Formats: sequence, structure tokens, C-alpha cells
Amino acid sequence: MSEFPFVKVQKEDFDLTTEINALRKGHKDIGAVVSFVGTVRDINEGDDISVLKLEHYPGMTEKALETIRLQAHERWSLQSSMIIHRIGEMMPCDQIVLVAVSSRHREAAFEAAHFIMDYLKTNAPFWKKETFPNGETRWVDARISDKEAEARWHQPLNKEKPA
Amino acid sequence: MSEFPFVKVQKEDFDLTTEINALRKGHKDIGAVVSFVGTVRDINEGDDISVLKLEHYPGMTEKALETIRLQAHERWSLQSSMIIHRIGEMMPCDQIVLVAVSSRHREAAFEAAHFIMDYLKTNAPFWKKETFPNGETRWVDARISDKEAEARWHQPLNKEKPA
Amino acid sequence: MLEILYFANFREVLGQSQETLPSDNFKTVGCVLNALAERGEQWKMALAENNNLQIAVNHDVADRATALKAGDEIAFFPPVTGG
Amino acid sequence: MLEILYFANFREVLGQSQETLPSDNFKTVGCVLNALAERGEQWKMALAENNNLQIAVNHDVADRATALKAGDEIAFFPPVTGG
Repeated sequence: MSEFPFVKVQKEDFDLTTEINALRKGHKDIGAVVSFVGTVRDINEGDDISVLKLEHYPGMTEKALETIRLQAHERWSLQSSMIIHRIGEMMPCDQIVLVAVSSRHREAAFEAAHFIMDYLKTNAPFWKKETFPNGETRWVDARISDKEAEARWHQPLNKEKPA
Repeated sequence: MSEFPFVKVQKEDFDLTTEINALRKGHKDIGAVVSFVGTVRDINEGDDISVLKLEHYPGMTEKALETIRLQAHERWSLQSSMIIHRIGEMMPCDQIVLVAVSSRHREAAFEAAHFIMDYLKTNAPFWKKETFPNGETRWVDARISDKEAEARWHQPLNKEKPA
Repeated sequence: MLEILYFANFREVLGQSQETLPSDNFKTVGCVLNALAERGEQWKMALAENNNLQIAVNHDVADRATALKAGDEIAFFPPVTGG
Repeated sequence: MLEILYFANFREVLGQSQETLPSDNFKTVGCVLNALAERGEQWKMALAENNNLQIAVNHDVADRATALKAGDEIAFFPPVTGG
């Protein structure tokens, strides 16, 4: 498993089946695989989007993603996990990000994948720039709801489930 | 979208990429796709498993899965969702079940996929029978933890996140 | 007539997956269970005195008090374990 | 020397992505920011008086009080919006 790339930042698109097979490879004790795929929406804040450009901070990005991934492994009993984040130009419906987690039982995989996404949104140095049909551009604003989503994981461990 | 089969009970294996593409088709306003894949573990309750056989109640199964899926759509703002559950004989590492949900924002997709799995585990008429390497068989016992997982969704809506 | 279905270990223990009963004698699921229990100890333990017994009538979850009518499909099975 | 990096709209507004400063004059990130602010209103608004300013030193999250040493890489950027 040492050669398995847990974190990838790449221009290329990814294939879900291929990536999940790689995530599962060598682990027979997996009962649950949860994956999250983030995709480019055709409308944001009410405006049509033609192109979404992803900028990142090389070096810090990989470090931040790996730190988040390891935090998830400390917090839950996981078999394996991976994060792929694309950079460069994307179109509506394109895949942007994949977070996938495997574990023995489903609870840990659901929680950990959600946790990784919430932390990625607020801690990994990526920036989105939208291009509208008329050619104008806009940097996407950080959302307060993302900060709040992350903050909810700060509370002490308990067994409550969101409703 | 009317021809898209939201619920499938089938002997055949499924391909994650193919199914997720079908789930997303025709929806440009998707920002998040969460999928859960349940797989056959090689060990259960400490015993090696050679074969896992899935029995179901034809007719009631499809109805129960569709009811659960629609409950999720009532509870969260979702773009689309699907459930595939395999029946018949499976081997360790084989895929058993797929639950996939798409939505504008990730919170709804994570919650709804988790909800559907928790309800499927306790409300859809499937039964698992394990075969050990020596040829002996055992019906899998229902787990109290699955009942508890379902029950946690019964509490009134709140904004707390599990920790 | 009533269609009776047995699943999983109930099917195995009772040695059948399906049978038909006359509907006239059975106003509720409980009446059916009482009649089946008289077939012997195996039936009594599996159905009448089993806290794990799950019941469906016409594909909906039911219980011993559920009323029956001609043509109903009644299923008996253990707690589900799919997923 | 200190390596200074600008990302996203900071890079665009300030017209550069990277520059090098002598390390001797700057004991903390705050000292660097104060010096940059003297380049003009644009710089002052973007960096010195911007509550949205995010700072990293050697790929770790930092703040104005973070101490600097020769060879450090300091990055200035807005709140992140990936995922």
C-alpha cells in the first residue's frame, strides 16, 4: 500500500470506479466505502457559469490535504482514504474533487468523508474563479456556511446524529 | 428522467462510474454526489466467510427501498438518488449495495445517503446467509447497532453535527 | 384465500416457502399465527412465541392485530440484515 | 532572504505572484506587512488592512505575530474556496 497515492492534485479528470478500486486494493476487511464527488454547477449565486478555474498553492496544498486525511484516520477507525483535487479550467458538470474513505462499518466512513470535505473547504489552499458567458470573471467568495460546517466538528465527541 | 430506474434489485454487479453518470444525467445544478458502496467482508463476527448469500422478498423489497428513497427526498433538497441492491451469491470483496445521492450542496447529499443506508439496513427485506470455508452456514443476526442508527434519525430536526 | 410466505431461516425451519390458507377463518394475522402454532412445537416456537417475528401484509409492515381480507399476502420473516 | 508569494485576487490586485525580500529587516510577518503597506494604497488595503488576509509561513498557517528567519516562504492569500 505504500505506493498508493493518498493525495493527488492534478489537472486531469478522474474515473470513480478506477479510484475506488485502488482505494480498496489490498484491504479485505472493508465493509463500507463512502465517496464524495464535487462537481461544477452551471449556476452560482444566481449567475450562469461558463468556466471555473481552480488555482492552488503548490506544496502547501498537498501538505494541507494530507494533514486533514491523517486527522480523519486519528478520529475514526478507517481502512484507507484518498483525496483527489483538480486544478486548472473546468466546465459545468465537470468533476472537481473526490474524497473517498473505506472502513469496516458505514458510520466511520460516512463521518470521515464528511469531515474531510468540511476541512478541505476551509483549510486547503484552493481558489475558484468563475467566468460568465459574457467573458467577465469573479473570484468566488468564501462561504460562512463552510466555516460553520467545519466548526461543528470542533465540539467534543458524542454519539448524536444530525437530523 | 422518468425512465431512470431509481431502485434496482439485481443479481449482477454494478459499475460505480456508470451508475453515478446515470444519476447525474440531466441535472446541471448538481454540486455534490455522495455514494455509499457496501462490500462483503472476508471476516464476520470473527469467522472467515467464503460465500455470502442474499435472499430477499420480491415486491416488498422494491416498495420498501422506494419508500425510503422518497422519505429522503422529503427531508432534504436533493437532485436525484438511487439504490442498487444485489441478491444471490457473493464473495468477499464483492459489492453488495450502492446508495448514491446528488444535491446542490454537500450537506444534504451526505445526510441523505447516510439516512437511506440506515433505513435500508433495518427496513428493506433482505437476509444474509454466510457460508464458512468448511461448508457450514449461518444466518446473519440483525445488529442492535443498526436499529440504534436508524432511531437516531427519529429525533426532531436540529443543526447538530455528529462528532 | 390467503397467501402465506416464509423467508430466510423461517423458510428453512418450517420447510416451506409458501402456502395457501382459506381466508374465512382468519380475521387478523394473530388468528393465522394461532392456527399455525397448532401444527407442532417447531411452528409454535418459530411463529407464535418468537419475539423476532416480523410480519408484512401485502408488502407493508404489519403486526398480529392487522386485519385480513380475502386475497391478502402475509409474509413471516426474521429481522432484516441487508445492506 | 524571504520568499513572498501572492495568490488568487491578491496576485491580481498587486500585479505579481512572487518576490524576494531581504530577511534581516523582518522579525515577524507583521513587519513584512507593514513594509509592503508603504508601497501605496493598493498594498495597504490588500494586505495591512484586510481582515480576509490569510497567511502561511513555510506551508503552515501563520499570523502577523509569526516569527521569521532567513529562507522562509511567506504566502498571502484570501480565504480558500476549493472543494
